[in-house]
Amino acid sequence: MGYHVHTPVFDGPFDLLLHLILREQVDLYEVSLAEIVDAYLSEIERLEQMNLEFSTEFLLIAATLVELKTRRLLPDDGTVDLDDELALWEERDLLLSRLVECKTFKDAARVLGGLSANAGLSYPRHGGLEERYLGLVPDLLEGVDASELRTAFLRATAPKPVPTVDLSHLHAVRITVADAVAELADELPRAGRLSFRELTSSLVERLEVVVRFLAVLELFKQGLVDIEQAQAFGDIHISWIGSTQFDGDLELVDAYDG
Amino acid sequence: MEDEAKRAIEAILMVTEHPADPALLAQLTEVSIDEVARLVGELRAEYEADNRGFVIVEVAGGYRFQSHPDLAPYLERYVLEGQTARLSSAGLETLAIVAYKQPISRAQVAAIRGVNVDGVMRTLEQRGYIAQVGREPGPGNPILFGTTPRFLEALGLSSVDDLPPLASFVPGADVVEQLEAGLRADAAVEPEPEPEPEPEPEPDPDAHQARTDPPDEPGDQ
Amino acid sequence: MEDEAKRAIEAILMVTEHPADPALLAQLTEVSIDEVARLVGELRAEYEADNRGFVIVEVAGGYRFQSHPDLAPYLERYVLEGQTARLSSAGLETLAIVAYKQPISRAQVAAIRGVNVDGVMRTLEQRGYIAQVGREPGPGNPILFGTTPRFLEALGLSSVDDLPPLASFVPGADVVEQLEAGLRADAAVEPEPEPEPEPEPEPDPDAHQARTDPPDEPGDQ
Repeated sequence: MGYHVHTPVFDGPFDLLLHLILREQVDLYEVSLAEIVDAYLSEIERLEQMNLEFSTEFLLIAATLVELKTRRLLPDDGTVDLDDELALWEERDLLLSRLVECKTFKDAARVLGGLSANAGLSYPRHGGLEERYLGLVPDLLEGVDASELRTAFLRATAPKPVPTVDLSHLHAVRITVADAVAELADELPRAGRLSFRELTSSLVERLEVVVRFLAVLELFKQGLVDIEQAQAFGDIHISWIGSTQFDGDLELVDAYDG
Repeated sequence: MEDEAKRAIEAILMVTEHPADPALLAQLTEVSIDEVARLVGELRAEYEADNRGFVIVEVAGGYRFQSHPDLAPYLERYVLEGQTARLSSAGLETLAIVAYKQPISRAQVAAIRGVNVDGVMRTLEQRGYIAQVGREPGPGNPILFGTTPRFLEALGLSSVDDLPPLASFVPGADVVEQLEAGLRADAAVEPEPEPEPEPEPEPDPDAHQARTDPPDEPGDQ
Repeated sequence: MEDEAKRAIEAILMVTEHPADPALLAQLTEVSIDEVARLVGELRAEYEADNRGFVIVEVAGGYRFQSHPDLAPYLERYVLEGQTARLSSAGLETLAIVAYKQPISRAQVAAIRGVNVDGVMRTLEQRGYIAQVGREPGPGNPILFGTTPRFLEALGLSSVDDLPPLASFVPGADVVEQLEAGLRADAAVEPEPEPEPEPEPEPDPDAHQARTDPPDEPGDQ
């Protein structure tokens, strides 16, 4: 399935998803994240400067896609817990309703923009009293003295409360990939060979599993572990092939927890 | 005397700084509010028949004079100062959410947009399009925002009730189905039971009429 | 095209806040100054024939719309019944900023207040408390505002220097330095200093020039 990212359309947190699903009609799970990232980077280069909002929204989209894709990549032998399955559909429904809501407001915004453009063609009269009536106007400063003016000035110039960034809508990241790499680097040399299932058996949160999976990939990238999977959907086995002492560079671990 | 009231309305609209409340015009000219509306209607018709360079419009709940839209090119050259920069699409989307969901907190807007909206909200507040209208009773007492008369003026609307109904923008069943199909794509690969499809939202026949035709609308193919 | 120029003149006069210079009207509508005068004459005759409630007058070397003199009773009622008789707190704050920071542009006032101030500034100007006092040399040459004799009169002050000093609350860096130096000097001589230099008021004519305008100048459309 042909897939092209026309990056100037990254215009909202769900735009990419909307495009993927509506225009390109691709299977979300066949989307190559690498291609998206490449297109994104070349767009950044073209813009020659970082646009924070653009980047933030991109990262959010990418994170959403990673989360969805990871679910597919997680070990699955067909005996999925019914509760998990329901939770997955619930999440998907939630995502769907957000996509619909997002699209609704996008279209509404477009119409409001049109209204505003039309209204902008006319310029309002603000009039104001003619001099001959000014004498009739009650003095607005009646009863105001100079000290009140001073108070008003101090009130107006008082430092405003610093706006805080609201992160409540983001996932709370409990563990970083770097932490997980360090944990695995401690555990694997002692255990020798473990299945991913065993590695993650103690974990409760899906996000923690995802983080640990990324950590395994990171160790693989650094040539410290070997990964084998005997059959599709079968267990993934991880073997430590590095020296007994972890000599990988934690500094090289990308910060996924942005 | 009808003619006198009509002329008085013209005269008062000449000096008002903000859109003039019909009730005030009625009080000053000693006719009913309905009569004010009728007289303004007559004035509008006369200006149009005479091909005048100005019009009377009803915005933000009042009447005001403004230049005829087709003379915008002359006014653009004249009114250099105080022109408002156009809103970004992020700004417009945020404004649309506040307009339709007001009163609404920053966190609620962020939840819909899926990103932090602090900067955009601050810009909209500085431009005077939205304002703090109260506080939510819940924990933390978040500030609630709503649109301002200035927003109505900017869009040429008399009240928020004149906004096109939000229901007309809800994507049609076809679009929702496509969205869902995209999310469900893995179901085809995995040996999972096909779940019953989402009930589609009411297919609104007006939905497509109401929507302006954007250059790259992803929804319609 | 004659009709177009005439309509454009009507539109510009409808929007202008100050009497419009015939030369500027001529330039904008691309006709001669004589032609502008002739067209304005036609408009006046039409308004009179139609018994409109407004007229075009020539004041201060320019044209503007105003209410028809024979409707004065309605305008007087409007002034007495339809106007707010007290300055809002937003109005007072804006006036205070202009008073202490003059000369200052609209954008600079808006930057301090954090919201659009066009409407408030217009009211203050029309009520004769502030006036245009010049133009900033920078890009766009924004208009600079200052307070008027009427303002001083209303507050019972003989000059802006009589405004209560702000500095006891916000000493400038130079004042603090002086104070410190004084303390140190005194400490060297005797251990009980009593430095109470009256800090000078903050308004500093250079401060305004130095400040840059906010990135997007809020304003009317």
